[in-house]
Amino acid sequence: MSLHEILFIVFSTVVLLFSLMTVLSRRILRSATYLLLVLVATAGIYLWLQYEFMAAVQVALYAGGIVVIIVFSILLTHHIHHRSKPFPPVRVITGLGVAGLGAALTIWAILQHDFHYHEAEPLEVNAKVIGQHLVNTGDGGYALPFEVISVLLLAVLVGAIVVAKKDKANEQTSENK
Amino acid sequence: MISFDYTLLIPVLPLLMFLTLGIGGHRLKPLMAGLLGSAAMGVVTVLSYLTAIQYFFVGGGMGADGYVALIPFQFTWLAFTDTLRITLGVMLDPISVMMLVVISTVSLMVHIYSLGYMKGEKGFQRFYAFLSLFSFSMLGLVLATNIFQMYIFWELVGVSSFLLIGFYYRKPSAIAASKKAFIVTRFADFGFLLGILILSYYTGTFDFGILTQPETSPVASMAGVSFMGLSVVSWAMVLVFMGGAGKSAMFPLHIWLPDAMEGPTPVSALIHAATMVVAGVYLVARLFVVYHFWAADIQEVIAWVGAFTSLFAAVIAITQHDIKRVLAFSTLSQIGYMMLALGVSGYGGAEGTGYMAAMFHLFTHAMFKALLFLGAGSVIHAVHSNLMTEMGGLRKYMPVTHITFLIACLTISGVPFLSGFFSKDEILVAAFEHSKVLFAIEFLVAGLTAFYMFRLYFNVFWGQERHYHHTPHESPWVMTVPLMVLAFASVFSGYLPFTHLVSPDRLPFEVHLHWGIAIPSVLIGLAGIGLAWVLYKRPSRVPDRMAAAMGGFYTTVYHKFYIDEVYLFVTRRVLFNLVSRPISWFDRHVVDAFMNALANVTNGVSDRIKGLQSGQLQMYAATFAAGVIGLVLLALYYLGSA
Amino acid sequence: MNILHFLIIIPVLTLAGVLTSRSLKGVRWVSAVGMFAQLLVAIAVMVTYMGLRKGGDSAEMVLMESHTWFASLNIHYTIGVDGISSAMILLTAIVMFAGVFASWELEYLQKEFFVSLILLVTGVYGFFISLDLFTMFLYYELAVIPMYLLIGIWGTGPKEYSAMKLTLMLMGGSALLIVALFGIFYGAADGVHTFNLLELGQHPMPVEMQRFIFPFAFLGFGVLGALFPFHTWSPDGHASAPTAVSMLHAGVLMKLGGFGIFRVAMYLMPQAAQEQAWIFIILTSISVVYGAFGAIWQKDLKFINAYSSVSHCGLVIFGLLMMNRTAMDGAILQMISHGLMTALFFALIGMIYSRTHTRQIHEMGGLMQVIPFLAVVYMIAGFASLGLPGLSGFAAEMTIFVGAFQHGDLFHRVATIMAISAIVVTAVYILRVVGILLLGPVKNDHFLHLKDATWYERLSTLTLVVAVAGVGLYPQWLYRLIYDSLGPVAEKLLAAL
Amino acid sequence: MRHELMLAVSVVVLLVVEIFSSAKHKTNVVLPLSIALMGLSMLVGGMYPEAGTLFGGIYRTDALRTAVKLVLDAGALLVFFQVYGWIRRPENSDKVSEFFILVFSTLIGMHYMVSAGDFMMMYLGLELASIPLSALAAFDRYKRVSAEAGIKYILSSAMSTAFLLFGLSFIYITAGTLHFDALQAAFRPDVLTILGLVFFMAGMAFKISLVPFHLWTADVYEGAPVAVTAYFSVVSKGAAVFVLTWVLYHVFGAAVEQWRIILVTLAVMTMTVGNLFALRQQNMKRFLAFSSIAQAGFILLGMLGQGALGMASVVFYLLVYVFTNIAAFSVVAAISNATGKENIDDYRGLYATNPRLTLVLMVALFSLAGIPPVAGFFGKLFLFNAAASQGYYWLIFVAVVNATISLYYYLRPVRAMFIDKNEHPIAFFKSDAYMRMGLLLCMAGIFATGFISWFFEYLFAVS
Amino acid sequence: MLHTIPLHYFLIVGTLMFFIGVAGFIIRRNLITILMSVELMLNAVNINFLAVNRYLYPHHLEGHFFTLFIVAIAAAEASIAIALIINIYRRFSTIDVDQVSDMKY
Repeated sequence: MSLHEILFIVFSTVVLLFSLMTVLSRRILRSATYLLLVLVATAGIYLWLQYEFMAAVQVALYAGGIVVIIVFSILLTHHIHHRSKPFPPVRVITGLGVAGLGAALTIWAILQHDFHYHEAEPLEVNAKVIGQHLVNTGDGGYALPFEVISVLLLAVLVGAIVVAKKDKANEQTSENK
Repeated sequence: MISFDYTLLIPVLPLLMFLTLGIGGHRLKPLMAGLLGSAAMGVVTVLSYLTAIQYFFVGGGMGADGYVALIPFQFTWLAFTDTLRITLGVMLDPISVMMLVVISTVSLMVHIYSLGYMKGEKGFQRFYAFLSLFSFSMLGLVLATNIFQMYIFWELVGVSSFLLIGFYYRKPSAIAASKKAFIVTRFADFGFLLGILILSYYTGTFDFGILTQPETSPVASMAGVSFMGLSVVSWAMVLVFMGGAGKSAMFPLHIWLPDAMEGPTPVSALIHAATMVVAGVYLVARLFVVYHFWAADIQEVIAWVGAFTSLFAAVIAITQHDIKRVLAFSTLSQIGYMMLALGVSGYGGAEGTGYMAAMFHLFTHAMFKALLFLGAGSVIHAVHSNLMTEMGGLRKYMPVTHITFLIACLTISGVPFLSGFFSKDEILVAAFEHSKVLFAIEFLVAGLTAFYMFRLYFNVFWGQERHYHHTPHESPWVMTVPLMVLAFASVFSGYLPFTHLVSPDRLPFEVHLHWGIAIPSVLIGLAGIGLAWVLYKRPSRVPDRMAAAMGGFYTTVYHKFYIDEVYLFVTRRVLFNLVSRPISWFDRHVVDAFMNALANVTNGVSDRIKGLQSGQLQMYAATFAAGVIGLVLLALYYLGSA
Repeated sequence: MNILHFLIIIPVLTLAGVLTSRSLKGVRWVSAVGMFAQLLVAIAVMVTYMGLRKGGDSAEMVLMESHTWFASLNIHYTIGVDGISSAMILLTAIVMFAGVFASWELEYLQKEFFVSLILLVTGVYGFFISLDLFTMFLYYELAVIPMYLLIGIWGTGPKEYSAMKLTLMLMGGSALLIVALFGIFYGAADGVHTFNLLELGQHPMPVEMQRFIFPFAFLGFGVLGALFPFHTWSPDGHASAPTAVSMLHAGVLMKLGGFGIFRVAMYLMPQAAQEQAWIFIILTSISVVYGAFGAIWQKDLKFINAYSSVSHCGLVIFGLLMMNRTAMDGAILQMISHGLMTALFFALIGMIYSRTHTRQIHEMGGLMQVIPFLAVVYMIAGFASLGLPGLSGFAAEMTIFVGAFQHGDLFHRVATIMAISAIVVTAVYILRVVGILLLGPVKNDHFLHLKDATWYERLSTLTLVVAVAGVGLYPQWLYRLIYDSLGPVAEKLLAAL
Repeated sequence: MRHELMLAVSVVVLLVVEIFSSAKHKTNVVLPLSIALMGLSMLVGGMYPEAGTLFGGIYRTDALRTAVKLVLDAGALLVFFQVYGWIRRPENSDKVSEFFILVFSTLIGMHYMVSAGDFMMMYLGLELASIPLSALAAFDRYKRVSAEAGIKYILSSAMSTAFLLFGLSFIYITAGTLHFDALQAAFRPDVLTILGLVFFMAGMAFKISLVPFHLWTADVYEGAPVAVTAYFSVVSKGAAVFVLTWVLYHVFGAAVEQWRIILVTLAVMTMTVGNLFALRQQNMKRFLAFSSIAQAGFILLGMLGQGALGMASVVFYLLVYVFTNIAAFSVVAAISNATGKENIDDYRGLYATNPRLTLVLMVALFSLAGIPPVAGFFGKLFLFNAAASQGYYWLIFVAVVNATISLYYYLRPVRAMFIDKNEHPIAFFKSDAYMRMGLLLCMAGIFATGFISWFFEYLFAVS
Repeated sequence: MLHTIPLHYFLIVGTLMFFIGVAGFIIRRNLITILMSVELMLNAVNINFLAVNRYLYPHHLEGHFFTLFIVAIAAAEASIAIALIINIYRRFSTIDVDQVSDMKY
């Protein structure tokens, strides 16, 4: 077994194991930590696939961004030692059943498929190439999506403000309802 | 060639009168309306007599081969196909002309009589309107050129009868009687209509002229076809006869006639004695050729039905107390005679005696039965009751009524040289030639007839004098004159040369009085009269004792053999309770409930599945995922099978 | 301008007039004048039609006009009439004219009532003149909503229930029709996709397709024609509906069913019609007898009439299914006859109800003494219903029976005899009602002070009585009129044998 | 592209106005401005529609797409007309422009979705159209239900998007590209791609709220403010419908057998379940939510038609649906704004006091039920026509039976308003001018789009 | 070097991760955990895209860029979801999803 293979096995094991633990842990802060591990391990897989830029983005944006705000929100809404109630068995059965069935079906479909690997030399993926793509307005360019994302971010900003803005008049009365 | 164009007026005048009186009658003075109606009927009578004279005696109707059927007027009313068409028209042949005379005479008498009888009644104008309607319908019926025209007027006659029976529409019994009459005859007409349809399907025509040609009739072509062991001609003709039996109140469809006496008495005289009830006889006579040549089995049936009805009705008549009912059963009995005569008749020459006799009897019977009814009406008018038990000794108070009534009784009893004697004798002769059993029955009935008629006569005019609220007095002249006219006709109409006028093949023929039959029948008639004399001339307890001695039999007969009750059972219990009610229930609780159940099930399902929308996000997700999996499986299944 | 356009324009103008009227009087008179004008137009259509025929115009449809509407879907606004449609138009105009006067004294939301009523009748006219199935269906559906509101708002008794039931069942029927509509559109032979009836007639559908579509079309229209066992909307709906609506619905709308079966189902799918007729013959002959027996047991006047309608309308479809010219002619005569007399019945029932405030026959009695005019007219209607010669019912029924009897086989015979037997049962229930309701002693002293018909009630009923008697006294002209127009359908059916 | 740019400019203008305008009477400035901007966008974008691609094919436009965008814009515009009574309330005074900015942004997202030339653009448009919507759903944030609506929407939407992307990742395998044109050439149905296709369709079905992916709909519709619900039910759904139709026709044409059976299944389930739930609703918004689910089922019938016929029927129905559904919601909004009442029972006897509103609602409901002479009849019949052109007679039968059931519940409010007696009906109130204007436009649209064949003919010509 | 590990493996890992996310979404009742489950699902998608891109179509970057945008949008989505969750917490004083079901049926 080469180092490559070992690395893959390690990464994927971490990903799957901690995914499971994220979902199953009854302490929410631990869940968040496991999620962080999963995301980092995923970045590892990206590295394995030689997409360094993606791995960086993954670590920076996901692990660094999303997990952090998740943790913040947890802190806002929970006591540190909060332990959630045990999961209702019906729901566990449903969840595992549906997910298991779906996974089995998909894996079966994947195994059915005959992949034809492309033997060509992979494109070099570095920040420069990516930057060029992102501002390219022609074929294979992503200028427009980039702009769309910016509108989206603006909208999300406005939306978040709308939701989070503190009411002057009604806050007090309605909160006690 | 004599023009008969004016005959169109005969039915049209009463129709106009009906419309005039029906729409504008309530604005007229009652007497005015009555006079108007009577005047129109008078004109019709004149025209009818003119027709008869011209047809029979001036030679207008005589062709090379006996009397011919003339059609002075006709138009297509409704043409279903090129050959199947309902025409309305006027057909003159010996029997229709004869019927014209009968109808117009009796109708006119009734019109006049009613001026007195109905005086002061509410709805006097309406009464005359209905009378006109009836006259129109009846005239249209006898003048029919084709069987469908006959059916049309047949129905109209039924309705007029319904309206007139129910004239006293505030009286529940009158309403019930009118309903019964209509429905029973309607049931019979159902058969009639089927008969017509079968006949027309095979022959392709409704036309009497074509149907009743012995040589060329298309009925011959259907003779070979049979259904359930009976030829289709027989089927058709038995169904047609069913219609006739209904109108003529033959057993077992006779039940409406006694009840129909709820109508005003002049109406009973006109419709339920003289004219409408003989429509069945007329119908059979009309189609006699068909019956005789292609449905001889049915002709036999007719004979037996006639004979049985005449006996059956005569027996019942003996026990009844309501004078109109006695007369009604007597009518049944007499019509039975006529049917029997048609049933036993042959074709051609003296063979046709039965046919001739039926028509002859129809004629004379119309006169004397109308007379009897009008006389009874006169009595009722005086006494204000229908029951014999409340009458007696009236001869002193009402001489004219008494005499005319006596004449009528004698006539119906077959006392020699009155009209009834001649016509009844011919029927007995015909029956004798055909079957001894039938003859024996009719012979017996002749005696019974004399007995119950004189039972009636003695009870009313002799017997014990009752206590009357007002002293009975003779009716006004408008009522007695028609009595006298009819009495005259009853006495002398027997001398009409019927054998020269009416025969199945329309050729005149000769018969002579058959003394071997006439004498015994006269004797038995006299015997009946004698018995009645003994029992009823003076008040006596003997009849009651005899009745008691008979016990159950007497009760059964008194209750008309419980036939009414059987009908009641069939209609009320079976049709109403066992058919109509369950259908109604079924409709509401099964058919409709099914439709409602669809709605309820939908609502129920809606309620049951509300849990799916649990409001819980995770369940939504689970459903989502499950849905995706299901759809994947479905799509893959189709991919695999493709 | 094609005279047929006026059949739509005049109701629309009347509608506008009613909407702008400020007073109750205005609403009434605008409606009355409008519907009178419509009656005149209907007569003019009839006259024009007969004139054209006399002039030798032997086209299948006359007064035709076509405008493209949705070109890409081949939907056109095509109109035209033949003898049958012009007769039906005349029937509608008469019933509607009488209906306006029968609702003269409405007490509640008059303007809305007349608007709905006129909207309803516009749909009916449109249906009769349409030759394009799409527009035909559009007009047909147009009637649904006014109907719901008319019954729901101005009805009596369990009106919400009845209105809902009627609407839903009729919609269920049109559900079937939609399937048939598209089946016909896409099923026509030679790849022709059209809604035009005449064109469809020239490109008959393949038999397999016909077999599939015919039941949809037949049952779809059959629901409206109160075919057993889809008739149960009729008793409830008619019982709850206000007078004019019952008149129009039973008198005209139910005829749309028969008309549709004839004009669409049988005309376009003759082979399937021949093949499947037996099923529907069984259903209709049951309908005829069943309705009649059902009527015997009822106690509510409107229920009696509703069941009677089931019976009579069953006879319409029965006649059509006999598939020869005579019987079909009779069926259409029966539509007209039943339309007139049932409208008369409902008008009378409404008038009686407005006086006695009950429709239970056992609570009334002896009306002949207190309201003789209405009672006599009721009796005339009754006689028409039980098929008295001289009134319309007789000619129609006899024609159907004679036509039906042209089939010699046992099955048709039995069915026919069953259908004929209904005439006896009809007599029973009609006379029962007449006896209980009109004759006999007056049961309720309050009734002694009832007023007889007012002028508008007389006008309303007499219009119908005259029409009933007119058809009954000389049916031949109507028979001929219909007979000539039956040709195309009859020939197709014959060829399909 | 000018269409989208114009919308983006509108967002900027609104932002600027928000910054520089005083807090008082903001509504009276922002609302007419938004309406004007929307009208201008429609004018700029809709005039002289042209066909072409930009950015290497990931943005494409043609007359049909322009028409669809105009339909969506019209929906948004009509929603603007009905918000006055709600947005001017004191509790909303501090976020007036935000509402319009969010609507404009989502509209931009939908436009990109409609104009997308590959799945990435489509995905971005989809997200831009749905993420801000969750903020809109939670706009009445002082209300529990509104907050609940927002969170339910964002989470289930995220999940459905995950499914959609997961499906796309498998589709990506077959062609190595997500460009529509290239994919169409390369797409072959096999086990994995069909699996991907189904996942993708499920994601789209979520947006169109097809059963069984519809469960969020009722809760979100009920919880969100009325105007937002109207926007959800018409505009947001419309864009997804168009895109799904187009993608199925033009990208997955090779798998037509498979997606058809899925559509048939979804159609049957959607119509039936939607109807069954609608039967028992009391809240008008929830009622209309289930009604709109059922309507989506009918739209699927149109999708089953092929080519121009199917496409034109679907888009035409969307057009009709915009006018119809917004008319219904506007009336609900008017009543809700004036009285706070939203239950069907509250509407009893309304005809006596507010006849015009009830007439509008009645016409709208009949149009939804597909009763002539209003446009809904034509829309529905054309959908059936499209399905019939492919021989789906049984499906049409199921649909029309469902339409009959739907008539039952559409008649319930009608019955309440016209027939039921009520001692204390909602008192007469006067709607604001915007509302009346909006209702007038809706009515005009409901009648005109049906009777005037030009609308359908145009859509058919450009499809 | 790459092909020592077949593409299947990546896809299977992605798939398993995705459905673990699904299971988490269904089982967990904490809104934040549910959000985390969604992140897992998106992450799985990203693995798929990148692996396919690398193995089958290494000569262009569509999958790669798609992933990039997915990540960006996931971040936006997460932030607004968090805002909404906090809003819920303010209204309901809990983020237990079972409690957040005022509307049902």
